[in-house]
Amino acid sequence: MKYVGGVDVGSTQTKAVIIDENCKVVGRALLDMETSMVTVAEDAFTAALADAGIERGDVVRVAGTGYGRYNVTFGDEQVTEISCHARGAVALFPNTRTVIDIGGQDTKAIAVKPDGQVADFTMNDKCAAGTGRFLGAASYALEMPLGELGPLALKSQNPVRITTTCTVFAESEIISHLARGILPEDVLMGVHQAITSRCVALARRVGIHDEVTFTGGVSRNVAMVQLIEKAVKMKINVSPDAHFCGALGAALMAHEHAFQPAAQTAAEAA
Amino acid sequence: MLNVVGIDIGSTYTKAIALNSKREVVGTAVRRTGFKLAVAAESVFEDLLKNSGLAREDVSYVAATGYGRYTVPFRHAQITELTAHAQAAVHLFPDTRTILDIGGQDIKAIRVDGEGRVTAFRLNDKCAAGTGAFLEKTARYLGLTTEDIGPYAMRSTAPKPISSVCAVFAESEVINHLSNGIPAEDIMMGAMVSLGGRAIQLMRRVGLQSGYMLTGGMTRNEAMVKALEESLGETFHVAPNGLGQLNGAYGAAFMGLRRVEKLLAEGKPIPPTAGQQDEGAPEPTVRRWSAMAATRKRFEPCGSDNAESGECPVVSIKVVKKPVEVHA
Amino acid sequence: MSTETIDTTASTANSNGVLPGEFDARLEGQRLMTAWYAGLEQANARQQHVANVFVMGNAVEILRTFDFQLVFPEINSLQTGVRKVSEDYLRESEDYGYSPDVCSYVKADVGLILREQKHPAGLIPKADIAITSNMCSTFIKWGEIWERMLKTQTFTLDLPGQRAGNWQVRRGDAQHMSDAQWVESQFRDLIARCEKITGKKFDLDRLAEVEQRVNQMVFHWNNVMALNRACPAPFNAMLDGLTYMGIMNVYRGTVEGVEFMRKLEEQLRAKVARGEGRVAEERFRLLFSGTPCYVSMRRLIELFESWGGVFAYSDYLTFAAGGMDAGELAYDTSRPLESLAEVTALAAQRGMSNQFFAHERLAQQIKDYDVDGIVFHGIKSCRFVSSGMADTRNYLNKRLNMPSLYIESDLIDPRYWSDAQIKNRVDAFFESLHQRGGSAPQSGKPVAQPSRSEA
Amino acid sequence: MSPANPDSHEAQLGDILDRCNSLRQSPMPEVDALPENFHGTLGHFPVYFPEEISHAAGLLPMNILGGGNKLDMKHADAHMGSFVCSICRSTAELGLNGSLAGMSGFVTHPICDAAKHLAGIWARNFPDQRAQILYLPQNPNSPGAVRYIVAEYQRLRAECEQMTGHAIDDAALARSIRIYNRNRQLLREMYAIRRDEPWKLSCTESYLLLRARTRMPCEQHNDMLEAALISIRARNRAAQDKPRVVFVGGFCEQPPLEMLEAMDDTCYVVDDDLLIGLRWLTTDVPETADPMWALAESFVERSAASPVQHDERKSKEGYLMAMIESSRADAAIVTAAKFCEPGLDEQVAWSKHLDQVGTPYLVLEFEEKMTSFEQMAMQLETFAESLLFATA
Repeated sequence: MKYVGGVDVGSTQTKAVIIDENCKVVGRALLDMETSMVTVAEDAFTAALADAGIERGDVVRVAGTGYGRYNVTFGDEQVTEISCHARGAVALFPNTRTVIDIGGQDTKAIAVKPDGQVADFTMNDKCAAGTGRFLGAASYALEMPLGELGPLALKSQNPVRITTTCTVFAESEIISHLARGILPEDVLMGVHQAITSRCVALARRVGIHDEVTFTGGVSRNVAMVQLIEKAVKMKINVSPDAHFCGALGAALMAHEHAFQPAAQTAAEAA
Repeated sequence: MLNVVGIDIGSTYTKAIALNSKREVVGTAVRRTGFKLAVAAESVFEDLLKNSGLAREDVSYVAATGYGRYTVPFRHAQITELTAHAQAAVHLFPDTRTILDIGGQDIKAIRVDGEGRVTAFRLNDKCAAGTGAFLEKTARYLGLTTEDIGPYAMRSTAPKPISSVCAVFAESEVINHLSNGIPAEDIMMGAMVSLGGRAIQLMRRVGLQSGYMLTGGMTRNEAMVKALEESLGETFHVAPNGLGQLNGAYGAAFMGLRRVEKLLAEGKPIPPTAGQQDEGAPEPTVRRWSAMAATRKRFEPCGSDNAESGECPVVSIKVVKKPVEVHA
Repeated sequence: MSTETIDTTASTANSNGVLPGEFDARLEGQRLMTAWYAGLEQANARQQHVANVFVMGNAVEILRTFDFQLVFPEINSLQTGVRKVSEDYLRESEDYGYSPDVCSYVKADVGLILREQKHPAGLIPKADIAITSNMCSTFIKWGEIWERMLKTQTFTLDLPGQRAGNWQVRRGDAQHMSDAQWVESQFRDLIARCEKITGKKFDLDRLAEVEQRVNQMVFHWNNVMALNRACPAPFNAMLDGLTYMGIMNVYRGTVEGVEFMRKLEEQLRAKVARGEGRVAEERFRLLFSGTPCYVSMRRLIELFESWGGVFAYSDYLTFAAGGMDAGELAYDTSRPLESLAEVTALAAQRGMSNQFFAHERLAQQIKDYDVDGIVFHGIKSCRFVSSGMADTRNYLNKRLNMPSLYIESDLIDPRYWSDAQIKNRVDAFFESLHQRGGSAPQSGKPVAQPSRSEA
Repeated sequence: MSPANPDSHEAQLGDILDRCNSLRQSPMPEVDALPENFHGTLGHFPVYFPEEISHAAGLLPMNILGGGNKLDMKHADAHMGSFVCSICRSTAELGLNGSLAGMSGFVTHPICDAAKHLAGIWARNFPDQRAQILYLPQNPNSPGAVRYIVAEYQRLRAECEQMTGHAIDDAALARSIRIYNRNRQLLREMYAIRRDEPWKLSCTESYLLLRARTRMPCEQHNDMLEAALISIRARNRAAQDKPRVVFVGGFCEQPPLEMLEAMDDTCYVVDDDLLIGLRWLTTDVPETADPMWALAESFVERSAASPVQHDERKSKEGYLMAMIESSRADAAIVTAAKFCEPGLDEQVAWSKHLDQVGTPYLVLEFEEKMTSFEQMAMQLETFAESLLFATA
C-alpha cells in the first residue's frame, strides 16, 4: 500500500494528514506553533506517520500548504491553503459550493466547483485583517479559554454593537464595554456578530450558493456557526475535523499528482 | 493626622497611593483591574489601608483618576490621568517639561509648564493604537511573561525592527520573522525600538522640550527605556521605587492634598463624596439626545451583587517600607 | 513611469528583448529621464521658470509655449520608491504630522520639502506656479500644501467629469461644448498668469507646434498600445509600459518625445513580426487595474511572470498617459486654443470615467486585449483608484464571469507590502486559473494593424 | 403664541428638539406621505447642494448624512473596502438595504474621490435611480466660473423636471430662494446666540435644530426655527466656568451625537463647521430677475469655506482664525474623520498654524460609527482642565 501526506503550516497551529491510495485518512497530527516553523512541520509529519503506524518510505508524495508551506522542506510541492481548503471542503461535503475559512492571518471566502476546484476567492482587506485574533483578544480580556467563548455568548440577552472592522480598535472597544459593566456574554455576542458580518460580507463577494462549508478551527465555535447560518439563511456544513481541512486538501492534491500522472505534469509545468 | 488618597483605575492595573500632610508616601497598592472597575477600586483601597496601616476614617480626601475615575463611589473629586500625570511628574522632577506615557491601548505625549499645568498633549493616531498591548502579545508568542520581556530583549545583538505602524500587520511581521528563523530576542528588541521610534514621533508633535519623563507600566522594562533613550538621544526621568507605575495615583493624591490644604486654609468643610451626593438630591442631569444614559456619569458602576465574584488578582510590587522624601 | 525592468527569458534578444542594433526603449528611457532630472538641477541657474504639474489635467501644452521647466511631483515621489528610499521621506512627513491614511505620494513630497528639495535624483527646483486639477481630488490638497509650505501660487484647473452611468458625451454635443467653454475660459485665465510670471507674450503658433508634436506622440502611443493586443504580448504593460508612460508625460510635446515614441513603435512592430513575447511562454494575458507599487514592482511582476502571466494592458496607461486613447482625440492645430480646450475636456472625462465608472471602460479593455483575468491592485491611501474597486470587481465577476484577483499594497510605502500575503493570493489565483483550464500558449491571434497614415 | 414663563418655554423647546432628534434617525418619507406641493425626494450628499432648485421643482431636498452609529452594516462591506470613510460606506449601505429606494434621484459632488465613486456604485447597483455627480467647480476664481455654474445648474434643473414631469419657472425658483433666504437669516440668529450667550444653546441642540432641515420643507423649518429661537432667548440659564472653543472638522462626515454632547459637557462650543453645506451661502441670495444666475453668483461670491472646496481667496487657516476671532474663542477643537483625506490634510495645516499663533487646540479623530467615547471624553476633560488651569 502506498500513501501520500499533506502538511498545513499555519500561523498558530500545524496540522498533518496522511491518506492511502483510496483517499482514506490513516493518520493525522496537530501541533501548536513553535518558534521554528521548519521543525514544527517535520514534527507534525513524523507524528502523523506514527499515528498511521507506517514508515516514512511508504509515503510517496507530500504537499505543503499554509503560510509556512515553503518551510515544508521535505515536501514535493507547495499549494496555497485556498486551493487546499476548497479541495478538502468538497472531500468532506461533496455538495459544497462556498467555503468560509476564518484563520489567524486572514479570513477567506472561496467559491468552489463540484470537483473541488476554486472558481473564485476573496480575502479580507488590510483594515479588516487578523479576524482570528479577535476571539483570542476577547478570551484574553475575559481570562477565559477560547472553547468557552461560544457557549457563553449564546447566553446573551442584549448583545452590544461592535462597529469597527479593525481588530485593534475592537479590542479597546471590548475592554471599555467590559469596563462599563456590560455582561461578558453580551460583549462576547457583539464580538461574534462583528466577525460574522465581516466574513459573510466576504462570502457575498464571491456569491453564496448551496451548500456553504465552514472550515478552520473557529468552526468549532457553536455561536459562530449559528450566527453565520442566520446571516446566510441556510444550514452550513461543519465537520469535527474542520481544522484538518487544509492538510486534507493538500494530501488530496498530492494524491492526485502521485497517482494521476496527467494532472501531475500539468502541475509541474506550472 | 491628615491623609489623602489618590486612586488610578487604569485599563489593566488599578493603583492607589496614600500621602500624609508632610507629602510623604504612606503606602501603595496595585491590582489587576479586571473588568469590574468599582470592585477593583474598592479592593485596592482596602489593600492600601492595610499596606499603610490606616483606617478608613484616617483618610480625609480621595481623588480618583484614570480610565475608571467615575466608578469610585468614595471619591471626593475626579481628574483625568493626563492632568494627574503632569502634576506628579513636575513634583517628582521639577525640571520635567515633556512627559511620555506608554499604556496598553495608547501612547500619550504631554508638554507641561513649571507648575505642572498641561500646555499641550497628543495621543497616538488611531491606526497606531494598541501598540503597548502588541508588546505583550509578541511576548506571549515567544512564551515570555510581561515581566521578563526586558531582560530577555537586552540579550539582543541585532534588533530586527518591525516596520508596520498597525499592530495587526506588526503581528504578521513577527510571525514572518519567526518563520525566517530570526532569534526571538532580536524580534522582541526590534519591536521595542520601533515602538520607541513611534513614541518619540508623538513627542515631537507636542514639541520636544528638554526635561523628559517616562511614566506608565513601561518604566519597569529597562529594555524599553533603553530603546527610548537611544532614539531620543536624551535620558528620561523615571520615578523611584516603582512609583512610575503609581504616577497617576500620585498626581491625583497630590492635587487632592493641595485641595484639602486650600479648603482648610479657607476654613471650608471637605465636600461629600460622589456616592454621598448621589444619595442626596441627585445632581441636575444634562439631557442626552443620543442614546446615552441621562447622567453626567460616563461609566455605570457595576452592581454590588457580583462584588464577590469580581475578585481581582493581587499584583506583587515592592511596597515602600519607609516613606520616600519627595521634594515639594 | 519608471526606468525599471527585469530580465525576460526571450530568446535571441538582450535583457530588454531587443536585438543588437535595435532601438532599446529601456536604455533610451533611462537616458531621457536622467537628462530631465539634470535639467531640473540647472533650472534655477538658467533662471528658467518652473511649473509643478500632475500627470492628469495639466495644460502642459500651454506651459511649453512659455518654456516652463516642468516638474512632476508624482514622478519624484514614485522615484523615491523605485530608488528604495521612500520610507525615509514618508517617516519624515509622518513626524511632521501626516496620518498613515494620507496618500503616500503627498507624504513623500512633504518629506522632500522638509529636506529642502533634496531628491535622490538631484535637487528639485521650487516652482513659480503649480497646476492642479480636480481629476484626483488629492491634487488640490497637495497644491494647498505647496501654497502653505513653499508659498507657491497654484492654478486649479476644474475639469468636469462623467456626470452619471451610461452618460456618454460625444465630441461637439451640447454638453461637451459647454464644458469645453468653461475649460477654455480657464485656459485664458492661466495664459494671463503665465504671461505675468514669465513676462512673455503668449504665442498661438508655438501652441500649434506643440500640439502637432503631441498629436504625433499620441498617434504612436495608441499604435504601441494596440500592438500589445498581439499574442504573445510584446511588452508588459505594468513594467515596460510604465517606462513609455514616463516619456509620454515628461517629454509630452517635445521633439525627443516624438522620436522616442516613433522608434518604440517601430521596434515593437518588429518584435511582434518575430512573434516574440515579453515572456518566453505566455500562458495568461492579464489586465491590471489600479496604480502599481513602485517599491516592489520588480517583485510583483516576478510573481506574475513566474506563472507565465503577462499584463497586456492597464487602465493606468489610459488615465495617467493623458487619456487621449481614442481616435477622435487629436488637436485641430488650425484653432489651437479652442481645440486644446475641447480635447482636454473629453480626455479629462475619459480619465475620470476610468475610475469612477470603471466597469464601463474595463469591460471594453477586456474585449480589446482578450485577457484571461483582471488583477485589481487596491491602495489603502489612494481613494481615486481604490474606493470603487470591490464593487467594480463584483459587477464584472457577475456580468462577465471574468476571473479576478484583488491584492493590496501601497504606491511607494514598503511598510504596506507584505510579501507572504501577496504571494499567497497570487499563487492561489493562478492555481484557480489553471484549474479553469487556463489558456495554454496560443498563437495566430490576429495582430492589430493600426493605420499607417500619419495624423 | 410664545408662552410667558420660562418653564413652558423649556417645555416647548424640549418638544421641538425631541422632534428634531427623531427626524435625525427617521427614514425618508414615503412618496405618498410627502408634504403638499412635493412630488418626490432628491437625496444629496454633503457638502453644498443648491436646494432651492430641487425645492422649486417640488422635489424635497434630503441631505444624505450617512447611517450614524446605530446602522447595521450588512451589505456595504461587500462593495467597499474597510479603508473607505464611514459616511461613504454607510451611505452605500443605506442604498443597498433599500432605505433610499424611495428617492427620485441622488446627487453627489466632486468633494473627494470617495464621494465621486458613490455615483459609480449607484450606477452599478441601482441603474434606475437617477444618480449623478453635480460638478460644482473647484476653480471658482476664473472669470468663467459663474457662467459654468449656471450651465451646470440648468442641467440639474432639467434633470429635476424630468423626474417630476413639471417645468420649473423662474417665479417658483425666486419663491424658493426667498424661503431659503429667510432660513439663512434665522440660522445666522441662532449662531449669534451660540456666540453671545452660549449657555442658552448647546452645540448639540443647535446641531439638531439645523439638521432637521434635511427632512422637512424649508418653509416648515423656518416656522420651527422661529418658535425655537423665542424659547431659546427666554431661557434663563447661568453661565458656567467653561472654556470657549470652536469646533472644525464636521463639514462632511457627521460626528456622533455622543461626541457633541461630550464637548458640551466640558466646553462652550461658540462656533463650528457642522453641516456647513446647509449654511454655505453666507448672506441672502439677491432676489433679482435671473434667479439661476443669482444662485450661481452667490456660490462664488458669498459662500463659506471647507477643506473640500478650493478657493484662492479663502485660505483654510484663514477661515479658522476668522471663526476663532469673530466668536471670541479661547481655543479650537480640530478634528478629522477617520480615512477622510481632505480632513486629515487640513488637520495638519490647522494645527501647524495654531502652533504658530499660539492658540491652544485639541486634535481629535472621530468616526460616524464609533460607539465608545471614554477616551475622547478623557481628552476633552483634560483639554478643558488645561485651559482652565492656564487662565487661572
